[in-house]
Amino acid sequence: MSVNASDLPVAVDAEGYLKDLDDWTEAVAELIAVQENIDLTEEHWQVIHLLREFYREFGISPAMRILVKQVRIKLGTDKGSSIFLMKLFPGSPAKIASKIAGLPKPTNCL
Amino acid sequence: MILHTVNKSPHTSNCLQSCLRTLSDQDALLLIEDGVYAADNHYANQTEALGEEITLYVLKADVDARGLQNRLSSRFQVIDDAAFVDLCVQYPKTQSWY
Amino acid sequence: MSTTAKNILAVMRTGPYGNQTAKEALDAVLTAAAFELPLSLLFMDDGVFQLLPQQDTQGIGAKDLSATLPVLPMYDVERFYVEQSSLESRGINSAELILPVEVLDSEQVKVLFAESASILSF
Amino acid sequence: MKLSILVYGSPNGSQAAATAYRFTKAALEKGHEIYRVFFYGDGVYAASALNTPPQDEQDLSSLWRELGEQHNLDMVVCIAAALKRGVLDPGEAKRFEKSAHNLSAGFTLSGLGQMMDASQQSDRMITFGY
Repeated sequence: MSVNASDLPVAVDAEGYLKDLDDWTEAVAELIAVQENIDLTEEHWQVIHLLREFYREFGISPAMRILVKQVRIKLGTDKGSSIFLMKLFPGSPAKIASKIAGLPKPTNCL
Repeated sequence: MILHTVNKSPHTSNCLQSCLRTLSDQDALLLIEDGVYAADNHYANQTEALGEEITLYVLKADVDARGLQNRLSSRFQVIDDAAFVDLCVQYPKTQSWY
Repeated sequence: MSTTAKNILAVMRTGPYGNQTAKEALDAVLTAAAFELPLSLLFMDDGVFQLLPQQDTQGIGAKDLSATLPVLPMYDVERFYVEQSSLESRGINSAELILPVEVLDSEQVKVLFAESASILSF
Repeated sequence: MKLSILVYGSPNGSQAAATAYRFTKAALEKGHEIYRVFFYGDGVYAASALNTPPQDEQDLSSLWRELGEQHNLDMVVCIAAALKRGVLDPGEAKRFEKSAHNLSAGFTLSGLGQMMDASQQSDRMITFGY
């Protein structure tokens, strides 16, 4: 199945980030994930929920290093590695996972 | 050894006060922009009370622009932009109070 | 970049919401932290107001900076200093602040400045 | 010596942009290397090509552009600070579906990492606050 930005029920920018963060639902997450060629598994959802919780608490999308650390603390040492996250969200895990989790683009613009 | 710059008038901002609290003996103070009003001899009691080890400078272009040429405390050396660059080189760090 | 990195002192001197300075200073600090540069923060003047608890920014439509500041320890930024006289003149007790801070008198602030290799002035 | 300049004040909001320009020019005349000029906060307004002051007032955007061209300066504008203030290059205008772009020639949009890099690579760094 392929999904284009125009197929999404909500507005996204040219990179696929939500324009209005309140539009996020799990169904929207599924669709964004499909655009990224990712089939969401239970492990993906754990990271997505962790990210949303992080954003709710601190108001920012975490840098990769911090995401790895948080996953290690919350989901266990076997998952708290960049290799594990790379497998779930290939390419740039912090960016792609944030996008699916309905967080703003990391502004640190590293 | 730090070059401190202050760019706000002491009459409207606490920049100078905060700078003076944290100025070390090896440091230098350069007043720029509206900061130069602190070099006015009607105001400069506090800076004049500083130890001689601390060198005090004021930027010529800002002094001239504001008509302060004949009102300056003798404690301040008037320097041009080129000398500002020299100070920045002479002191390894700058802290800008603004 | 982090091998023989120069240690950075970020001087935070403005209140959190009157303009963009505190927000953009925090963005710069988070970037330095993401690069794992050795970093200390000094809060003085109105900058100490950034650390007050119970900030609720909903009414002014601004992001709550006091929610983001506590993320810094996760980025391994752990040296937070506040200048004593800035606290005193504002009637603030360091124990009530949202970060674990070390209170420095003016002489100690001079030492902090002297020991930093690079200063970011905000 | 390798110097970096941080500019936080806008051309109209404060004198900082003008002082920073004079300092940079003086440093170049003394033969120093300018590693980078980094525009942050309201400093990014200097990079708008649309600034149009009257003929008898100083045009800092043009002055920076000319100085940059003459000395091949690395004039970096913080992308996050620029986007929120409406200073965009063609790439960002397209990405955010905006109808126009206005980043002046000679300036580059880039991340805050460039500021941290300047703090590490320069012998001296000086801030011109608003």
